[in-house]
Amino acid sequence: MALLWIPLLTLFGALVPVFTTRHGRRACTLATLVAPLLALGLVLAQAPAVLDGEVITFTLPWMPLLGLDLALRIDGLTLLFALLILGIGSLILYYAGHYLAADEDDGRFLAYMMLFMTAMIGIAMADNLLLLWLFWELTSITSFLLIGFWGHRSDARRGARMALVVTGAGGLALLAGLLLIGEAVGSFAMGEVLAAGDAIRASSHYPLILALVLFGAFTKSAQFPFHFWLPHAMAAPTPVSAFLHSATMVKAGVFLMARLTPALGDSQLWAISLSLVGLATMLYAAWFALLERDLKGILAFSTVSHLGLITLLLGLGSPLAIVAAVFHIFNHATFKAALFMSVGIIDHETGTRDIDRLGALWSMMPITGTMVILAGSAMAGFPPFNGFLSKEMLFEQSLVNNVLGALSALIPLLVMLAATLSVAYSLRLIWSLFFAAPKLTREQKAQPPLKAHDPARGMLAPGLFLAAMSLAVGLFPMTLAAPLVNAASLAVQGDTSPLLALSLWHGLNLPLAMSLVAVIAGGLVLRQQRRLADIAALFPARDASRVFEAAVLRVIKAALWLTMRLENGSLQRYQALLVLTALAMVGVGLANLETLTGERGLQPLDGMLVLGAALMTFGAIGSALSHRWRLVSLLMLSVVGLTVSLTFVRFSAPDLAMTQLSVEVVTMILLILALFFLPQRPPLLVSRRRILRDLVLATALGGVVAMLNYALLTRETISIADYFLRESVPGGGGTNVVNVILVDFRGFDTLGEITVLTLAGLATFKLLNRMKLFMPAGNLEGIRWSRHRYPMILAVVAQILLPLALLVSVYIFLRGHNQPGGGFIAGLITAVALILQYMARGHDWTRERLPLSYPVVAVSGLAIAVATGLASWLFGYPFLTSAFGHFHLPLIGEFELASAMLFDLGVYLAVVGATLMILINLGRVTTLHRPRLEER
Amino acid sequence: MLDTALMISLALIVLALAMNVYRLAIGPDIPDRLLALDTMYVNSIALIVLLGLWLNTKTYFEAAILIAMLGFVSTMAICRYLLRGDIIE
Amino acid sequence: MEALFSLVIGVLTASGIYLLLRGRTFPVIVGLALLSYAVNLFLFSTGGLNTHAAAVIGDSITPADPLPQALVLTAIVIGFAMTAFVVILAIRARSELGSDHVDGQQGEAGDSR
Amino acid sequence: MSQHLMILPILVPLIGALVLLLPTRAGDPAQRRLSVGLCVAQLLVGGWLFAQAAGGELIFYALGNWQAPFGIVLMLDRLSALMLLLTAVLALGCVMFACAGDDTRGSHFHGLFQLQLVGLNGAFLTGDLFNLFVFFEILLLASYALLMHGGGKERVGAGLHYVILNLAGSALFLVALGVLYGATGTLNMADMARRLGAMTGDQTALVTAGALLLVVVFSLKAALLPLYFWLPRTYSAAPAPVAALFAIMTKVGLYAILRVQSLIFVDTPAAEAITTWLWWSGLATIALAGIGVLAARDLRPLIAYLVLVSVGTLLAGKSLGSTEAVTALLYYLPHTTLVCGALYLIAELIGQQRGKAGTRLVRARRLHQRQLLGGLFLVSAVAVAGLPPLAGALGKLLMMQAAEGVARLWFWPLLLLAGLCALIALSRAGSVFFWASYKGEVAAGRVSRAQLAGVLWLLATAPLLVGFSGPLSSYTLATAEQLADPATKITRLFGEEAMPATSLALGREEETP
Amino acid sequence: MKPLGRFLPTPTLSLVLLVVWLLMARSVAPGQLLLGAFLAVGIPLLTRRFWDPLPPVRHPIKLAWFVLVVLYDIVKANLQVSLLILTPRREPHPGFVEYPLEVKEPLTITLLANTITMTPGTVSTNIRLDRSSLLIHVLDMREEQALVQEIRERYERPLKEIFEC
Amino acid sequence: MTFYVIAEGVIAFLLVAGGIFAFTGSLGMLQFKDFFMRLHGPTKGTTLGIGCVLIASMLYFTITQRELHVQELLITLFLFITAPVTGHMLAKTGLHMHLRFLTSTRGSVPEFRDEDVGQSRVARPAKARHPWRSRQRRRRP
Repeated sequence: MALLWIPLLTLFGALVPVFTTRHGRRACTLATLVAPLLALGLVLAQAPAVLDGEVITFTLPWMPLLGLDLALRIDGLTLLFALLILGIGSLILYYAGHYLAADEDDGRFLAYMMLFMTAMIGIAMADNLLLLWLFWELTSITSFLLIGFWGHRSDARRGARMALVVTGAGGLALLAGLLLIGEAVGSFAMGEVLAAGDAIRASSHYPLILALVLFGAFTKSAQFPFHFWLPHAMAAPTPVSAFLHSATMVKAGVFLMARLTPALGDSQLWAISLSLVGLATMLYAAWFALLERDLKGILAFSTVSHLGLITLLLGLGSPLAIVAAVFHIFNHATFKAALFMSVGIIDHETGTRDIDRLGALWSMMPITGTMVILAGSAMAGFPPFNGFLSKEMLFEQSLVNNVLGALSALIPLLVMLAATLSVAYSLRLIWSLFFAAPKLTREQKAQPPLKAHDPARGMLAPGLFLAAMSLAVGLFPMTLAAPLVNAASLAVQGDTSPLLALSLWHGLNLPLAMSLVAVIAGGLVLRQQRRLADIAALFPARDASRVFEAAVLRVIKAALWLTMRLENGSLQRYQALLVLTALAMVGVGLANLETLTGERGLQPLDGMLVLGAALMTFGAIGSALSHRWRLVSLLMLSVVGLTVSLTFVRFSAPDLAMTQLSVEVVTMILLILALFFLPQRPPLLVSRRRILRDLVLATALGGVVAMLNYALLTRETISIADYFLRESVPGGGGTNVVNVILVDFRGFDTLGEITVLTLAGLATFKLLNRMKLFMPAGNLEGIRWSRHRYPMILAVVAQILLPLALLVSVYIFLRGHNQPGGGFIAGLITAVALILQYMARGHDWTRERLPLSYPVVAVSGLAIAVATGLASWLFGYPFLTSAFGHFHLPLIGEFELASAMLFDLGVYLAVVGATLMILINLGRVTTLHRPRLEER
Repeated sequence: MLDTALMISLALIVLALAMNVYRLAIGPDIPDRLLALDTMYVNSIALIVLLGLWLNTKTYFEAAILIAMLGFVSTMAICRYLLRGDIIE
Repeated sequence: MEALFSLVIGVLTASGIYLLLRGRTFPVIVGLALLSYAVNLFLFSTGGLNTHAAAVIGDSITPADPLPQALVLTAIVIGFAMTAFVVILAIRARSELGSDHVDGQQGEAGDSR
Repeated sequence: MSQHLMILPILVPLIGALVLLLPTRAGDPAQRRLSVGLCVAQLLVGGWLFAQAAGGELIFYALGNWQAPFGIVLMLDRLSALMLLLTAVLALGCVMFACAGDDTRGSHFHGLFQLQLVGLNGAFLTGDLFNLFVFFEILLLASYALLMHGGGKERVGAGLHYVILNLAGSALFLVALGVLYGATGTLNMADMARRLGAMTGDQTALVTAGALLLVVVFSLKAALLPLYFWLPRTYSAAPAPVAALFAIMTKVGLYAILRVQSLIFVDTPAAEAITTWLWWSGLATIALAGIGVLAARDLRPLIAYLVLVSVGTLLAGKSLGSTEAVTALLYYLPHTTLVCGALYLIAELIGQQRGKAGTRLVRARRLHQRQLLGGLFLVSAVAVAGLPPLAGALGKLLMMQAAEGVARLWFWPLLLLAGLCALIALSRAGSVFFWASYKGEVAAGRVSRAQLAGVLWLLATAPLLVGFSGPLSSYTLATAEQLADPATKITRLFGEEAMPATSLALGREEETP
Repeated sequence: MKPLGRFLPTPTLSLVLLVVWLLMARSVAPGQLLLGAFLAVGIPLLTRRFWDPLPPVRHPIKLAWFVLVVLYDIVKANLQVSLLILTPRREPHPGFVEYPLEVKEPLTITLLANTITMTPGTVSTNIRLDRSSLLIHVLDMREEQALVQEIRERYERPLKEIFEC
Repeated sequence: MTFYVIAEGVIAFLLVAGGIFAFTGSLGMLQFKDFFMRLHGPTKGTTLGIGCVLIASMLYFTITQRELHVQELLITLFLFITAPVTGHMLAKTGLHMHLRFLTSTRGSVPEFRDEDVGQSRVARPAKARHPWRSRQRRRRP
């Protein structure tokens, strides 16, 4: 349980600064420090056991399906990292409290730092690969926030994004790798994975796993060629750099490699890739560190270089090399953090980080100077600093390796070269900052000379502590570092780790000589630094970051191009695609059809059918061909509509025929209304090829649909129809089975249908709101509108028809259950009769006489239907259960009442309301606009 | 006899419909086409009634009523459109 | 007869699709209407093509399958609702976009040719 | 009463909508209260149903007391319960957000919103294919109307495309229904399944054609590759609460595919073809939508593409076929739906405070509430990009784990690259919105309490889904298992002798009052 | 008539409705009668506001006679027109005639116009805005004045008598 | 028995007559030279034709089913109400739209036209195809 508290403490710690920021900077910093220090205490409490070689674990099942557990562990490696993260982290938090400018949002900053710390601690402690990945990605996100903390600066934004993208991409690759590992092992638990090294290496995916995992690790650790994000990340506030690039973020990659060494290591591939990448990174970065002018840039490149060194050591893979690697992780963290902090101080005090502008600072800021000298010497690998120890070990290991076969001999030489460069840039840092005179350009000379002094103690203390630490470790390695390092390397390489003696003096041996050579050569190189820089300037630097940014930009551009090409905003294309897809899919189905004509015999033709077919074909093709003569097209459409209803008559569907007819009329009116507002004869704009394409598509889909239909028509099926025919009278109380289905068997569909209708009414209402309209002054031929506003004869006929139509609709409604008819058709008849009034007499006149709110009519219709359905609950039956009965009244005789009729009444009202809502609203819009037109 | 008469009548109506369609197709003006369409509506009443006679049923009779009652509404609408532009003022 | 029926449905569908692929809103609407006729007939025909077989008990000896008829009725109504909506949307689009092109971009300029 | 509980997700919003549609003045607080109350009620009902379904029990509700396959039967299994609950959660957030003032920009917002929920809930509950069509139409028409809420050029233009395409889709839907009814003679899904089982030869070929056509229609709704081009523009144009609700619209298509394929076309040749289609077009959708994410120059289309990525992921995942895959996608689904919804709301908030620049990815004035919005954006971006620690990452992990063999070769890289694209695009967007601002006056407008409540409600689900990932994933596992076992549904509905020949006799047993 | 006026504002219409109802219902069962009566009373009440005040029928017998005359004319007219159509060699002489109206009520004008349309080779085409005259298209015009006279005598006068005075 | 024969004869006659009337109505529509003449066919011939068929139907059902079938009267009623109105409105429209008529037509119409339309045309025909544009153009001065 204590283990769980460590990340939890830091997580909750992230909240502390948010709430304490209003109490002042100092209080906030101190309060924030509580959590990591407590966590550190918890870690230290576990330390003795861990140092004895124990592995402490804690598991809480989280998502067993995924193999993800909330599993934490502390072993040597974790201990090392936890101490670095929490220890150095606390120091940096303290430092940050002094570093930030007074007006900056320290609460947010510290919160981000704490979040990041949580993520890091999580990586170090994860006892489950997936959990590790979760935290891994979290570090990417939080580092994005930290690097971009000064988001108003464009370099900060760029740096942050680059870091996120590169490490995020690495993280995604890592995920793939980890999943593959998990599959090879059968578990994501760290213990099992680490123990299953052989299984993984034997897996056929091993190279892939390795590539993916290493990609993740290399991007995180800024290994060549993914190093470029790190220098750009220097746009962050210095405490961030100090934390991220000394002890944490970049170390995560190294940590991962170290952590997975038992699982993935011990293979040729591993050794070669690690050592080659490590070497290349080490050299490349060291060279750039020497040329860099920005102080933080120098440190960034040196970080990269040192990470390369560690990678190389891990690649060499021998027990001692691993010890060296672990030791160097520790060493690098201490001196690099100190260096970053001092650079931060210099930046803070002088306002610049340009190494050429700075110089001779010793007299002004001696304490800072001391700090830099101590830490810088450690970085250069001077005795008696800790850097020296690990470097000696590296030299030693480089001499005994044989990873590269015949080329292995090159390694010591290259390592020495790197060491030389490292000495050179370390010395450059110390020398040019504190002792040499600034190399100023003319304009810079014109500016007043820099004035600086050592900052407050709070800002100095953490750095000094760390610098002193690196000296102390160098002096007393056995006491201060050996147990930890041993425990850590034990964790890295299983139980074969030799207990190592660390000491400053190894005697006169080859590594010592190599060190000496490196120091001397380093000095020489430094003297030639100017010249080297000039030489380097001859070759225009192809900065990888530029390449990367250009690549991202190009990808985005390409993406934009492609997207615009695909989504050209043309509905015609989208529809063509829909048609094409449908065609392809149905084609697949039809391709399996053996014979088109099924077993059912064909019925004979007669003249009426031929006529009907001819009419429909004529209408359909006619309206397609005349689509530019819109009114004609509409008339043709009307022919189709009429013929469809005749077809329904012919094939025994009277209800459908009636519905179709009345819907036809209403649709017609609607379309004519539309015609008024749309251009009547638009130009032909499309190409012949487009027309041909459309024709082909249309014909193909038409053909396919016809084939489907034909195949269906000629086949027998047993449908559920018989049931309806049988149950209609006893169960539904009506002889018109279609109507009984509509209001009873499938009344729910009908409820949905009238909902749709009502919705359509409301939706059109919405659309017509505040609509501006185009209104022609004359018709197609250029003739002004007639002045006969309301033709008299029409008005009289409308007047006569209204009561008759109402009577008919009542009749149709009442007979619906037993004979063709029903609420729907009745509703449409009523609606049409009313619309005729509107047409004959105009909106205002009719409105005055019919003060009904159509939405209310429609909604109440729907409400009646629902209420009818609900009523069945009272009797304990499901929604919409119908009831009917035959009653006998004297004088009137027998008659039938059914709840379905009430439902049908709802349908009727909804239809009337919705239809009128749609048409009248549209009509009303024109009424509002018409007067303007009349004026002229 | 009745059957023959029915068939003759049907044939005549079918021919009438065909002629309507022809007029609808050739125009030349919108009112001509409209007239043709309206005549089609009226003729189809006859068609439905004859079908009813043929099948000896009155099930489809209401469809004929509907055509008689509503068919002219769309013709009116188009007339109004041609005369006044918008059909509901 | 079946073949003729299918053929007509095919022609209706094809005309509808052709119109649907036009660039102006009005033909598209007409195309949708045609398509819905085709679809309704299609759906209707799944109950078989029967003459003198109205699904009214006592009216015909072998009534047709009433279910497709009920479905088509629902489909007609829904189709009407949708047509109504799209018609008014087209008007609105012309009012907002200044053109009756479905993509709204061709503008009135296209009309003057 | 409890036996009627199942139909409440349809009736509650329907009745509520009827009340809401009565004329009142816009922005009536009573109306808002009612609307929120209705959503809460649906949430409660959804929760109750979820709890019931979690036990593995299948519940049927025969409307009008007509037994299947003759009447319409609602069916509640784990999948529909999950979708119902998800809808209710999403809807509540959207409504709360809308109450801040979006609802007054046009008429009838709340009523239409509830009707949209009627459509959604109905589609999730119904066990009848034609009824599914009806509910699709309800939800579509409501969505058209909601899309137009507030009007404006962009909306109308986008709406026209959306509407016309969907109308064409509806026509195809009917054709497919016709084919299926014509070939099987029934509309009830379970009944259809059982009749298909006894079918041979040419009839199956017809059914395959119908099934594939059906899937084309659902793919249009779900926005799969050749059919998704309408989505970015439409979703970007929609008013924020509506766009947020639309996050579930694509999932309706997915649901329908899932339902149809797992219940009806289980072992038919159609199933195979559907799988192939879903696989390739799902993958292509991921790829192109990922590219679209990169290309987006405005936050709203960006989110739309993210929705598409999730659609592609889900459907490609679906076609992996295994129970694990279905488990994974069902786990991923709620998360991505809710987060995309939240993201639309946040985009609206950002747009509000950036003045003219809106949500375009250009420098603009500083946001008034940068901290708040930045925080919200960060959380939602992390969630939607599938980064830890939120459920998106877990969902994606599950999906990846479910891919096996060769499938993995396509699925993994695409999924990961799409994630990377999202990462790049979202980090760009975030840095533009919250870091790269002009100095000078701060844009006006504050996030109202209702808006914040809506966003937080949706966003809060992200950590919750992580926290309860264990139980949830075991629920989705159970769901997947239930889906993989259509036979139980059929026997539960029709009794033991589930052979097609006897089916016609079944109807005799029930009685009507 | 007066007390009935409230419930039966237009008895003629009500009667027509009742008859139509019984026609449709195809039965004179008491139930249908009752229902028909209810509707015959209810629908006019509902639609009363849509009716411009109509002139009452003053001479029902004349109306019946008029109807018979018109029916006869229709048949006659049709035979004539059919003959005209079926014998294409005979060229008809079409023409427009302006017919000055004497009747002023909308209903009577409408009835007149309709009658003209239905009968011998004439179609009413337009009515002046001030209702002063009617434009008639004649299919085969011999004598303009005779036609006007015929219409006046045969149709307009009876109509005027029936409705207007 | 003879009753039935006679009835059958009457019905058959009515059917054929109806068919012929309807046919001539449509034929007239096809044949005549100008719109106004074409109008005469359908308004009269077809209407009467349908009337005949309806009467035939009425008789047939009344006789075969031995009960009074007079529903057809309803259709006739509607038809007689609507058909002349259609004819009138169509003629009005034709007049309004300046449809050409035979040069031999006697009488004149311009006066009516002027009253109906006001001015003769809105604009030049070429422009008038796009009334929305022409309208905007005119607004400018």
